[in-house]
Amino acid sequence: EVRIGASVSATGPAAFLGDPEAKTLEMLVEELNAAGGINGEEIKLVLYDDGGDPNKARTFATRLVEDDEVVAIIGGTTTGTSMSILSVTEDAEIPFISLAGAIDIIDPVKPFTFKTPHTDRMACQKIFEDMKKQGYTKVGMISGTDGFGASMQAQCKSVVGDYGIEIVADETYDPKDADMTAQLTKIKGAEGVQAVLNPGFGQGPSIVTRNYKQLAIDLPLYQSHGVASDGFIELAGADAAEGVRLPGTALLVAGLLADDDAQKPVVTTYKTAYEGKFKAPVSTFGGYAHDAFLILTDSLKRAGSAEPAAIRDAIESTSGLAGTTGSYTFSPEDHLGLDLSAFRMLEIKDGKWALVE
Amino acid sequence: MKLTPKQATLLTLVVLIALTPFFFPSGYYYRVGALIFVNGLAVTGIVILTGYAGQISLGHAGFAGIGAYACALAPVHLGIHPAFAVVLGALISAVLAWLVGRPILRLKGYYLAVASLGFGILVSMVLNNERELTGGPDGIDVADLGLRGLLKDFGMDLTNGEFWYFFSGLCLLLGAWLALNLYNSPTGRALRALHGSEIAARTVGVDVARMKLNAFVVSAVYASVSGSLLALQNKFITPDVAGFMHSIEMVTMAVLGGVGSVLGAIFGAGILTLLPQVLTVFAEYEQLVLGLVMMLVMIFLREGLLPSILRKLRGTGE
Amino acid sequence: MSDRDSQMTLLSVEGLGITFGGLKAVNDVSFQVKPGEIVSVIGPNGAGKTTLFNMISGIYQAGSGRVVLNGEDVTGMEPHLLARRGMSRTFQNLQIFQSMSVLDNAVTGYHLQEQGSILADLLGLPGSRRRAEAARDGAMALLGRVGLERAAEREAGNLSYGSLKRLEIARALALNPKILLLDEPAAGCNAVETAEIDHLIAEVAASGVAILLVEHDMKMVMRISNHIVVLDHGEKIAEGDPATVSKDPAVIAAYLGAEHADR
Amino acid sequence: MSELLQFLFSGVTVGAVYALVALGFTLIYNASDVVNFAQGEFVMLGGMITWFVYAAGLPLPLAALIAIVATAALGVAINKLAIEPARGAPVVSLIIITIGASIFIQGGAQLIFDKQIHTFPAFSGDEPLRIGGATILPQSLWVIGGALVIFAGLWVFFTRTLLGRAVLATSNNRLAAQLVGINTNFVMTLSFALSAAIGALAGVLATPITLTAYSVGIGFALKGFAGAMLGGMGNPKGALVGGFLIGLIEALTAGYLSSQYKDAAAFIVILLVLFFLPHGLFGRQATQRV
Amino acid sequence: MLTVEGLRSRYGRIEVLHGIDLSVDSGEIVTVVGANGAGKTTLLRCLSGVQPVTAGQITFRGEALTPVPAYKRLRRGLAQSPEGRQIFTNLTVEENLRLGAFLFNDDRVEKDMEDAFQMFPILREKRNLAAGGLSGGQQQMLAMARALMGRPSCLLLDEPSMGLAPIIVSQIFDVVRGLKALDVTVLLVEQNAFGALKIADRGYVMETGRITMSGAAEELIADPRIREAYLGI
Ligand SMILES: Nc1ncnc2c1ncn2[C@@H]1O[C@H](COP(=O)(O)OP(=O)(O)OP(=O)(O)O)[C@@H](O)[C@H]1O
Ligand SMILES: Nc1ncnc2c1ncn2[C@@H]1O[C@H](COP(=O)(O)OP(=O)(O)OP(=O)(O)O)[C@@H](O)[C@H]1O
Ligand SMILES: [Mg+2]
Ligand SMILES: [Mg+2]
Repeated sequence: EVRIGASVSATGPAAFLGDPEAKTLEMLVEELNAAGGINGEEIKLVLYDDGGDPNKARTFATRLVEDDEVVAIIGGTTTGTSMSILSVTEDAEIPFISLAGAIDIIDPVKPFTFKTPHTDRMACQKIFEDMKKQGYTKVGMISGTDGFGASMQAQCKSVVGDYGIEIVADETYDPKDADMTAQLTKIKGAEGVQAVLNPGFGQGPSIVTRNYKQLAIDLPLYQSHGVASDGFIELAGADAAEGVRLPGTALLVAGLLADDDAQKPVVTTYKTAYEGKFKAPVSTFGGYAHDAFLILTDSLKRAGSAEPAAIRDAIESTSGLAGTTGSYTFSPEDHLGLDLSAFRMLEIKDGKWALVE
Repeated sequence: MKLTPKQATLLTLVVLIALTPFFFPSGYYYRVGALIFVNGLAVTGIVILTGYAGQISLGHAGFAGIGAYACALAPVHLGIHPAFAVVLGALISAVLAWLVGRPILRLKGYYLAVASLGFGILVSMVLNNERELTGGPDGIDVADLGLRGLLKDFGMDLTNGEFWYFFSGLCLLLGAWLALNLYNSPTGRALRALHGSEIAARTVGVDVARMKLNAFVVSAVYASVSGSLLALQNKFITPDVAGFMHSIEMVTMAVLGGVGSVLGAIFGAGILTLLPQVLTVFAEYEQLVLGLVMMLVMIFLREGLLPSILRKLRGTGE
Repeated sequence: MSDRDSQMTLLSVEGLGITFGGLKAVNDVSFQVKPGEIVSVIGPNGAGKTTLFNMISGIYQAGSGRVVLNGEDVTGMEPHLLARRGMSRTFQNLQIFQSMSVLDNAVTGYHLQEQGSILADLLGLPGSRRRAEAARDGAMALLGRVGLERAAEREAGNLSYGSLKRLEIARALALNPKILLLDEPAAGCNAVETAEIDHLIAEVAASGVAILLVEHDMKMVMRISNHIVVLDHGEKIAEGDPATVSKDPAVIAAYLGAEHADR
Repeated sequence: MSELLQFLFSGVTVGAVYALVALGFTLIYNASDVVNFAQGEFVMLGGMITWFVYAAGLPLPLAALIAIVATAALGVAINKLAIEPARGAPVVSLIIITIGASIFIQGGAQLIFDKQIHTFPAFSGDEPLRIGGATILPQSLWVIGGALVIFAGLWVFFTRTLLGRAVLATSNNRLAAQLVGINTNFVMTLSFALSAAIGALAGVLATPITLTAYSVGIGFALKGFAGAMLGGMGNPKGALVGGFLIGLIEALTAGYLSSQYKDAAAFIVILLVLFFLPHGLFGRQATQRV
Repeated sequence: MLTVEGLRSRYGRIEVLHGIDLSVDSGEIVTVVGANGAGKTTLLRCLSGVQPVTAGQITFRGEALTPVPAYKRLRRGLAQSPEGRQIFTNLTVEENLRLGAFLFNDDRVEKDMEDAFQMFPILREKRNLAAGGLSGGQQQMLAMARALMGRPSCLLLDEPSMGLAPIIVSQIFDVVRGLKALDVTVLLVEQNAFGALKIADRGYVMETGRITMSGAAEELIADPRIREAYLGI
């Protein structure tokens, strides 16, 4: 038996992200064990719900390491919980694969810490790349004040200059807010603004999108990967969401992928299994958990041992492993394993996701 | 020999802190123990404010936040040792409590609750929004206290978990001792008196405004030190420490255990810290159980868990 | 009267007045109290007696006039500062520290004597403990004086009305006041209990404490007062020694009633 | 100018939601001196149950009705099982009990429903109304109208009916209320039922604007609580004005100062108001003679 | 009309009524006297149903009263003016009175209120003010008037003369005596034993939770033990 630990935020403010992550992990373990486990050994998943509280996450990480004696940990739905967990796992020298976005988690590189999602910075770069292609030079930004939004806001501001773009309006909203017309009105009135970017997750971006339509702002609206799920279109209303662009993963456009796309099989399999089992659409976040599990099991197989150091080395030698988020190639210097190409620019057309390229 | 309640409380705590580690199957239990002590410390402050003086605060996590971020920021920006950062945080909390307390402690009941709530929200908002300084919602690293290394030089090689268990335990003992001293002291009595009737307290010469402020400041220092210990222990801190939920948690622990007594409140901290750890098997029902426990205890064991249990025990003894 | 004038005044109320939404609850009331003297304020219900007490003891802000205590103008001073200057009182509507023990209620009266710095209290310094013990002993003795020593450890909220009245007196005495304001101390007590309180008051006055008394029990008032002030509709309508006042036709009409005059 | 108008529209939209929540607090508070922190969960349930039933295929009005009735029943249950047995407990205990109830309901909702965000169609479409260069959604008018109607109803109830006074009497002096023949248990039950129904109605009206999820309750409760306290707890007028004021302050601060600190502005205003009026804008201090 | 047999009651673990036997006939005025803490208030609280009874029987107009909840007892004709006055401090004087007549919705309410104002003119002056602002004695009058608004057939009065000016005290006793003419039965607890016994038909003496003496009012007034212990003569 090989024990794998996980601490995700299945409840609390990040439940929207953590819930599909937890479900995904449980589903995958079940599937794997049904198929005979790894190298003949059964996998046991010890899963805790940290409710998004970094303090709890740290306690659970300690518990996983000291009491449950797991060989590796997946988790950390939010950056805060990930940072808490990694200080425990680094101390204990146990591999940890984070599901959160911030670049700080793997930069600077820490020996035992990896992550599956793209960094915030990459999302910003992808968006600005597209904006630059469209010829926009002045954009407005409205972000949530939660960890995701705030981190995106900071990263976007730090890379925006590289694309010759200027942020002419920078507004925020509380994730629980019910109306963002005041902020949007302000952005609308900003001098020369050509497009608007809204990094955030949860209900905020849906409301922003609705308000955007209410105010009849006729500038292009960019969202972030934080809303990359079908739920967003439903909540914002297909009408309001029409034309919204965002950087997303292959998972959202499974049907549109070219047949020779390396990610196509894995994305389709996961989507079918998840949607069949839980009767709910897949989300990018569940995909992160999927990929973390994939990387870990792949490494376990190759390591041939359940020694944490061996697993770490195996992860670092992962190469060209196709997941739902992208194709992972790790190295001792790169614990993210993705590059910009993993992101695909998507646009909502007729209430459906469409590839821009 | 008959022990005074104060001696009994301290003895109980010493025995618990010293002996339970013998039963710990793994290092993880030290972590939980340390958390209980850190929460117990904050909750002892609530006993002074709410149990003794009858004032409600739904914003005390704000002070915990200040204590925590003092430990994160002062060593980096002021170059002082983390230990002094704890003191600095406590000082800032005290001063802030004094400034904020003066106007808001004139309010009563729910009005005081909403004002203190506002204060807590302001602090957590600053911690969230001033990203350049505080790292924003994603949190910030905290320097190492360095005491563990020092002990090592003296031949005491403790694991991180063990060190924080005993260190927080010691801090809790100190905090409990102070609070217990206060109970039967003139100040403690004055606090309990103004809890009963402010007007009568004033006519017997109690400077009600000052007394309330005293209680508020002292309890703020408790919260601040508790926040500092948490930050130092975790070596990483996020604004959650100052959030509304943490304020509620403090009050709930105190009231659930028995806000009228130090031991009771610490007991409450223990129960509520353990609860989620015990409930991991039914994680889905955690909230249901927590809510149910809160309601049931308050309904059936009104004075809080420990005092009610003790009363029952004594009742059958009679 | 001349006997009164010869002594130095402890409390002097000068033209005190207050209004509540147009109602002149107390209007231009003046009188004086000297050490060791028992001065009673009587008058019909709603005459303004309690309101007068509330202004003197700093609970209400007087609208007009002055209160002079020991030569110092203390008008509008906070009650706790007045307590420091030797003023102490009981309440018509009981103000008890309900969840504290009877003894602790009384000990609280010693607050000013036992009070130290909060730091000393937190650290449990010996001085702080000593003062607390002294206060405890004194309070116990006072409870004995009002006949509550057997209830000392009971929770105060559980006492009957009459017992609470006496507890308030004990607490007020604990301040070791120069002047004691008693608002209907005998209310809810039967004739025999009233007589006990009577004695207690006389005893306290004999030790040099000035007493200002509001009471509707005329037998008691007439028996122990040195001087009586009569209020009606907030105004002082008469003043003098018991004999004079009880014969005053205005007082009989407004307050005592014909029946009383007969007796 | 149209900018200001837009901020005001934004403010009244949000403010009306807060006002509705704040009004829900009023009844229970007036009957029992309890600030029911589970009020936000009633709002959540109003939205979630409506969505659930609507998604199951029932027409929207019927779904809304079911949600309101079910929530009212839950309110009664909370009173019977949690508030009534704890009668006379101190304020902190009551805060803990109602927060406990709130956590409990939230925990139940995430099991019965799910953890996703939901909504249902606006009552009168999504086509914004244009007024003076600014826009407002028809659903906002529904919410504002709802707040005004509930306010008027409560105002009449408390000032014009004997039953309304019996509610006030019950909280003022329960013993005396029983002695004059008031069935205080019934009064409490009624108050909880109505409060919960008002909360659920708020959820039904607001969800097309605010969206809903199992966890939205506490946010509503806090803002509604703040609004009610700003206006003076227990006074319907206070709840209405307090709720709207907070909405407006937030929108204007977001519009003219800083969207980051708009919540701060609301709380600073509350602190300032309470500094000068310790019982809120319309709250009266209880006259207590000594 | 009202009989009490073997009534026991306790606060927590402490029993304060140890078996009270007492009866009041229709149209009678009966008084209970006793020292502080004897249990008089507790007795009245048991009668009006706000204090749990641990043993014994209360029968009112031939029906067992014990299972009837407090709020229904006024409907049966039992009203109380409680110790500590217990008025609705946040409501106006008029609202207090109207709530006294909570059970009734007829023209007589106005008339009864007029009577109350007649009896205590000060209440008319203060009718629109918060009752909490009234002076102690005024509140006492309000409590009494409110109890009368409930149109009781049996009135329980707990120290109605407390805190009242002598002129009003005699007036209150006159009112109580006048109730007799209206066929209202009165159970009167008084510290002013002399005044109470003078208007009462019969009296009971209560000591630490027990009835120790009873008899016709004149007899009690004449009894030397009573004179010494309660009348202070
Ligand atoms: N806070 C207040 N608000 C409104 N009116 C008040 C207030 N305090 C006192 N009053 C009014 O002032 C008048 C005097 O009241 P006060 O209590 O002083 O009378 P009192 O002489 O003590 O009467 P009693 O003998 O009945 O105790 C009363 O008419 C009362 O209604
Ligand atoms: N809430 C309570 N809890 C516990 N004991 C109580 C409570 N109320 C009264 N008692 C006790 O019950 C006994 C009877 O009290 P009660 O109030 O009935 O006396 P009473 O005859 O009305 O006295 P008084 O003349 O002083 O009003 C007293 O010993 C009192 O201490
Ligand atoms: Mg008075
Ligand atoms: Mg009594």
